[in-house]
Amino acid sequence: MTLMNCLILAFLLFGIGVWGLIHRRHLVGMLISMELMLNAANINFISFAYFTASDSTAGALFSIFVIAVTACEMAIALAIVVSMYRRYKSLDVEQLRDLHD
Amino acid sequence: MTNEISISYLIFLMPLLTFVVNGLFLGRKSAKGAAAFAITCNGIAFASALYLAIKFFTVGLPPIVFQIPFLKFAENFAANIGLLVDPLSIMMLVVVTFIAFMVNIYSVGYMRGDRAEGRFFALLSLFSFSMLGLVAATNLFQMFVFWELVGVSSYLLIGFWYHKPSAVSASKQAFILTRFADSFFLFGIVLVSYVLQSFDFFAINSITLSYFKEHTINLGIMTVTQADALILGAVMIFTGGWGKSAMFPMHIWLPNAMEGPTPVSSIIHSATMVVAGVYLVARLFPFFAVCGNALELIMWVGAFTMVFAAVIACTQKDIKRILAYSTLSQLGYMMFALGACKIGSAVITTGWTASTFHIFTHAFFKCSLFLIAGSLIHQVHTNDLDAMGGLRKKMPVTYICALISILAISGIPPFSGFFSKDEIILAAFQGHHYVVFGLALLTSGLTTFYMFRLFFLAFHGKPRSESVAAGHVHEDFAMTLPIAILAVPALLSGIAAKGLFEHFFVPGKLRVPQLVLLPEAHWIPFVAVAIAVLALLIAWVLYASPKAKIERALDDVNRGGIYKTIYHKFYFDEMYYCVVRQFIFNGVAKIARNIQDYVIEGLVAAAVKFVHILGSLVRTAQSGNLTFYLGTLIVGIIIWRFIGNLPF
Amino acid sequence: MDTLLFNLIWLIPLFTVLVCAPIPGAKAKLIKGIHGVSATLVLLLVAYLTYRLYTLSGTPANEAAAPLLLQFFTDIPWIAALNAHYMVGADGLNMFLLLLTAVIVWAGVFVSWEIKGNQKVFFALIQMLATSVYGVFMSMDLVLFFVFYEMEALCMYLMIAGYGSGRKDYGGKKLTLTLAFGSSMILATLFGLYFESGIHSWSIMELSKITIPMDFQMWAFPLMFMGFAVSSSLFPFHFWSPDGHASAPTAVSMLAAGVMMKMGAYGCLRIAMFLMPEAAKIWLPWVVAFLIFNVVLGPFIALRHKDLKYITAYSSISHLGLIFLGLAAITPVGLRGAALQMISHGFLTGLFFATIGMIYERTHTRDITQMGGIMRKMPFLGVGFVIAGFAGLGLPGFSGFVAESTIFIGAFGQESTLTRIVTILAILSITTTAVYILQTANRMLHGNMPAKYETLTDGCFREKLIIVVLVACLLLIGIFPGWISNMLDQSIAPIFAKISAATAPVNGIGG
Amino acid sequence: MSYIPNYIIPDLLLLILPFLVIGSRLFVKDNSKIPWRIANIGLVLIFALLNFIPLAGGSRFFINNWNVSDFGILMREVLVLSAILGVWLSKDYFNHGGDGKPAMNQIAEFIGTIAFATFGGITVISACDLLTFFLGLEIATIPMYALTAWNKRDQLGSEAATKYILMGSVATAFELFGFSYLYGFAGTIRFDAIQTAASNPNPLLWIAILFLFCGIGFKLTLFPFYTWAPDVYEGAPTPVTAVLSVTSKATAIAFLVMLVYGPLAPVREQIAPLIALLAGVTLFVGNLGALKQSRLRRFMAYSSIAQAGYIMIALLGDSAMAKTAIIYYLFVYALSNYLAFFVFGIIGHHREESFDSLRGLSKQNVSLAVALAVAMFSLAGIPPLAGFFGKFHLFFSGASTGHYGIVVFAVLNNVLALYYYLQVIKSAWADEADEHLTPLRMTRRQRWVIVLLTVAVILIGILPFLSNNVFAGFTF
Repeated sequence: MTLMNCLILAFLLFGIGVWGLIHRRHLVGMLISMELMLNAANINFISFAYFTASDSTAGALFSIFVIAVTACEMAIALAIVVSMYRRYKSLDVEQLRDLHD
Repeated sequence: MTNEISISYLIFLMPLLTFVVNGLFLGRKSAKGAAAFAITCNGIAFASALYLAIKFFTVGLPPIVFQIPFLKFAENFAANIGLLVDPLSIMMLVVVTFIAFMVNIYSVGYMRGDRAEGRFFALLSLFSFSMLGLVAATNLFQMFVFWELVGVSSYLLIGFWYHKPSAVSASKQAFILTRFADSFFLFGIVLVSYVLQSFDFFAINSITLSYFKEHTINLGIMTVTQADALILGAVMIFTGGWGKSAMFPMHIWLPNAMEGPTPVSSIIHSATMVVAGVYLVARLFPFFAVCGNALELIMWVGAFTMVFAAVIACTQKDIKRILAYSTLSQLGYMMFALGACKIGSAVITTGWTASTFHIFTHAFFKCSLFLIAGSLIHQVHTNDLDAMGGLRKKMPVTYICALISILAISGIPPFSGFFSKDEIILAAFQGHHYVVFGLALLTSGLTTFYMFRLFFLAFHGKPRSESVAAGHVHEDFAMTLPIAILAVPALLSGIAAKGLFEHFFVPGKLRVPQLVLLPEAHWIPFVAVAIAVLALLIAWVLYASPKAKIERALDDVNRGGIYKTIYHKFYFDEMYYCVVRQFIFNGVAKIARNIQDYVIEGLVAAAVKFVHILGSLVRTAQSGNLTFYLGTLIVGIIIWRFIGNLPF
Repeated sequence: MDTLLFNLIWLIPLFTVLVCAPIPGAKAKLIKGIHGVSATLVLLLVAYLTYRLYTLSGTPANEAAAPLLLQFFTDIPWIAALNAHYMVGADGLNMFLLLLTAVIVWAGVFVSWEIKGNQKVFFALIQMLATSVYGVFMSMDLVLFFVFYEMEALCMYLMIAGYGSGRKDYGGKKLTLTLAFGSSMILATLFGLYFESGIHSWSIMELSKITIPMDFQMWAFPLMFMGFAVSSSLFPFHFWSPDGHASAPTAVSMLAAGVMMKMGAYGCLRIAMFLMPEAAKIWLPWVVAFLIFNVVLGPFIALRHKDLKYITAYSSISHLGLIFLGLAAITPVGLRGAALQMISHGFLTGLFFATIGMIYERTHTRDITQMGGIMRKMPFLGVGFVIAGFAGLGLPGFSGFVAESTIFIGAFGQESTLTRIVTILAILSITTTAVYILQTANRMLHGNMPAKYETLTDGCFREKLIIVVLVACLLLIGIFPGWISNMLDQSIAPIFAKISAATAPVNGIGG
Repeated sequence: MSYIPNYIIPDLLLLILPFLVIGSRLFVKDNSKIPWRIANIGLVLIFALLNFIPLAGGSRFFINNWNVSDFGILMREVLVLSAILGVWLSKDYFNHGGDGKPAMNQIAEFIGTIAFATFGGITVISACDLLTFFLGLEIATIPMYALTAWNKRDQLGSEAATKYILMGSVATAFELFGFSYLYGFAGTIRFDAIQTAASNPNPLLWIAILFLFCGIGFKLTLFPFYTWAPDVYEGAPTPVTAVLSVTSKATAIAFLVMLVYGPLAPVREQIAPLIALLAGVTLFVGNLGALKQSRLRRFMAYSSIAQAGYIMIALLGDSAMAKTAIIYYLFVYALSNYLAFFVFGIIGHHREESFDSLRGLSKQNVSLAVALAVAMFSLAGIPPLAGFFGKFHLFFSGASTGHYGIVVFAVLNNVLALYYYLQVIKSAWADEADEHLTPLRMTRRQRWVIVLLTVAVILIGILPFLSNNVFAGFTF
């Protein structure tokens, strides 16, 4: 397995995330696909760190931090989603149409 | 010499002073005071003009008495205000100041009790001031300056009774028509001064055309030699005079100007306004003489107007209109006399002298005629011959003076008109312009006819209005005095001044190129007088003889078509109205307005609309749909990848 | 000393605003008094400085001011980051424009004495407008110039929107946005001037010493010239002015038409033509084509209008066309004519709008078909209007004639075919001007008067004073044009010298 | 690590301030003013301290990972200023809600969160490697999500928050992706190392740049990543909108500046077209969107989008000029924007936040109308107000490298901008008042703040001290 494979994998993961994001209408589903995208980035870091990078610790470190940060972000996101649910009694993004021109 | 200078200043300052003082202060306070002030000032002006004239004809004066710089365009290309003296201008100065003096006196009676008597005197003085400035002009620019002032003061005076719509429209017409001519005048000035790099009369009068043959000048539509440009300039300048002296077809404003107070008409017709055109041509005579066939044009314009006006005058019933058309025809005389001075390339001087001489004599008798008409109107309260008749008994002095002036205008010796008119006809003959010569003779007959028609219908016969019959009519001293005074020059100025003119108004004295002189033709006067007498008899038979049918003569309803056409002045007013209304106002102006309102504003509106459409496009994208928003993120990456022209 | 006073010209109005700021709006009398005093003060100040300038004619204050023979020259570093300086100075050209402004502002303050609405704010805005205009004419540094130049948009809109009449928002927006459009074009080219010139200076004098690269000039000059032309309502950018004037209060119309529209022409002369002469020589012969509309069709449009302010607006458009005719014929006489016309038209249009405003206050209509014969009721205002009209149609004795004849003679000196045609047309169209002016005067002042106007009163002393002063200015220039045109000559000479020295490349487009 | 250098003190203070504020809640009872006072004192103190740090030029490192450069210091001042104003603005929303929304509570936490966001911005500025950079950005962003949803009883608020956080995290993902490629390209996360590596670029770098720009484009509301802004600005509580439009924009632009003049400096010439394009399109679209708005905060959203476009232009110039321009502009922008928001806040407390609520303002409350006019004209960039000079600096910087095309375009767009700002002024000045609008009342604090900001906006432009100080920082 080469760097290229990993990058392609990451890219595919990213693409899947994007696809899910567009395609899903359920908020939690969208959050999950967003996670996919973030982790694609992580894979990039790791693989660069493993194969090429002169300063390989940085990559690994970076990915760890990313995981942490993403966790907080998800926490907030879920909180908001919950409050959403309280208002709309559903998690369908199609309902988010009150704010528009 | 300083003495003369200060005196000559007086001539101009006095009327100006009157204008300022009366216009600003005295006018509203007391009409009497204004009148008195105006008369004194004009009297002083006349006196000093006379003094200057005597000085000039006895000891002589420098060509330019004084000159004040006005506007400098470049080194040795400046416009000055000054006083140019030669016989011509001196003669005009005297005439103008004298007439102004008379008219001012007359106005005391005529305007008595008018709302704005003070304003009237102020404007009258402004009028004479502008004319004096025009006469004294040393260069084209100064002439144009005062030319315009004459125009505006005539506008103010003709529209003096501004609550009378007819007066207002008449004044407007007068101003705009002359202004129209002036625009060409201005163009002529710009063109000529551009070629010659000077406004100065001496420079302009002493050019030789051949010198300008080689250089060319771009007139936009075509490129011509400077010589041709000068000829064009000459014609343009003449156009200014054309309009000012109300030559056909720009004549219509003059009869309509009758709406103004009669003193105004008299001063316009005799001295101040209409002769300006003739004066312009006379002043630039050598220039016109060298400029190709400019003189031909002038001659024909003059000749045609002469006949045209005379014919119309024969049918009118408004006495002021009759006089107006007579003025037109007399101006025609002067014009064509100036124009007739050319035989091939040579130039004769007779016509020039004659024309100036006629300006001189005409001023007196025409002024007095108008004043007479004025006092008639003042007594009878109408301009219409229908309501007159039998005034001989009531107004004896006026009657005599009228007779004198009418004889003068008809060219019966020894009255003043005879000499000048005779000279003019002679000029036409000497210039080998036999057609014009014939027309001139004919017109002199017509003149006699319509003047005596007026005379008989007004003074002889039985009274045709009860006010006259009832005998409310009397003579007003203030009005009769100037009439009486004016009768004297009307009678004598011919004999008196003939010598003067023949001695001084000759090339040597005028700084104009030497002109050829031709022998007199001694039989002409007799012919002219014969025709005049004949016309007089016809008039007598028709209007004054015991078996004349007055009401038939005054009837204008059941007449032949030709008579009607003439009576309605060949429907020229209507034509003008049609042109202005339909072509200018509803044509060009409307198109311009539409271009503005629809094309320009339309484009602006379209631009705004376009932006708004784009705006609403952006806003429709803001649908609130989260999926769409997320889509934009992805799309964003892709488009920036491709149009962000990153090098990969 | 004089230099200090010169700087006070634009500081006094600003200071006045600050003084009046804490005073409660209820004390309108006091506030108006202060503003009146300050306006008069500035007027006197400018008059004095004009006299001073006349006495020390033509000798530059120091070598920095030499290229334009400036007096009262001040140069202080201002914004280091932009390398902008506070640089002001006076020569004949801008001194007379300052005088004009001072007179018009003075008249404007007194004309709007009885204005409806919050007077405190209104007078403050007038003073700020005055500040901006003074600044434009004084400043010799491009940044400073532009700051003042665009400042007026702010005041204009607020005044029109807050105190105007009729479609005030529409008129105000149209005016403000169009002017902003123009000034944005100018701003864009200013940056170019700064960086392309290679000397990194905003000073007009510094920039005038070097030749701007030709390829830059070729696109920058038209942009800048048009930018300025917008505010002088050169076709096709004139559309803002009729609506703007119509909806503006009297004082604003006076300032806009009398002074603001001159700022554009001034900029064209002082900046566009002076700094980019090569391109000017190439482009200006083509600019003339637009003038056919301004000069020839403008009067005709005025002929078709019934609203006094529209008529006056179109007459302004045609008169400003003449200014550009003078500029576009790149001859010393033409340029001087243009300058003269700027000043003369300022006074006469000020008089026009002042009388119109006063009449409107009484009749409550500007439609001339509704009026008639009111000369009988208000002779003084009527005479004022007629005088303005005569000055407008170029009657000798008033400033208009001097300016126009100078422009005609100057423009005829330009050889190019297009200019010749337009000049001839312009000369011939003095008739049209006469037609619409007389028609307006007759319809409004003469003839029969409707009964409802029986109660009208003539101008009060304040109004009479304004009219008298403006007429006096018109007459002064009209009768003694010699001294003013000499002073203008001195200040135009260097500009023309620079332009005539410029040699346009033969391959460029040109007429 | 024996001593603490003084230039780090403000940062430390700012770091502990939120804990102080929130902690104080434990000892005082509800609706007491203490936390708010503490926050004020703290922030003002920090602002004052920042002004004492001399702009020596160059940058100072703290445990060689915390870079306090001149740009950093000035940027800190901007952020703290914005925080102060935001805190002042938010005070009223805890007494009674605006725009028909219920009042908010837990002011202490609210302020604390704002302070956190500010600290995030500071982290971004002081970063010297990608990791700190990323963390800073996240610290700056995540509190914003929370703030947007602060008003739990407001449906629109939570909708806005949802949209914001979903799109925000996607943008974060992009950014992270970009970072990862950048790391892959340079093999290190240190800026200086990346900079040296960037002098011989390869596709990896370009992809990284693309992703980075798109990620930050979201926060900076560049086209087409701006779509969240109008909705979020409208849904969020007014003070949050204000903070969003200033703090998070400032953070984002600081991020870009760090990037463009730091690691990517060698390839600045190549990415200039991209920047110009982004700027042009963004400001055009922002202006177009604002044209026909009727709700004030939505309108402000579009206007801030356009402003972002204008700011981008400065990035075309070289370092000193661009930094001067951006810092100066951010100051001006913060002041004008907050002035506008204060006015809108006062309106919104008594009326619905729409253009119609402004009708006849000049008749009822002149000072407010003047303040509004000043704010709008300043945002529109009309001299002599500060906004003009800000824009002037931006264009100056853009033109200095000969990008006249974009400058001309931007300048012409100013006319468009002026149009819609005039719409606001029109409804305040030209429209007649309709009587059934509830009258306006101002607390003394509000009046003082408005007067202060108005004067500042008028003077900062004309008096050169600010721009000169800023400029001094970059010309050594």
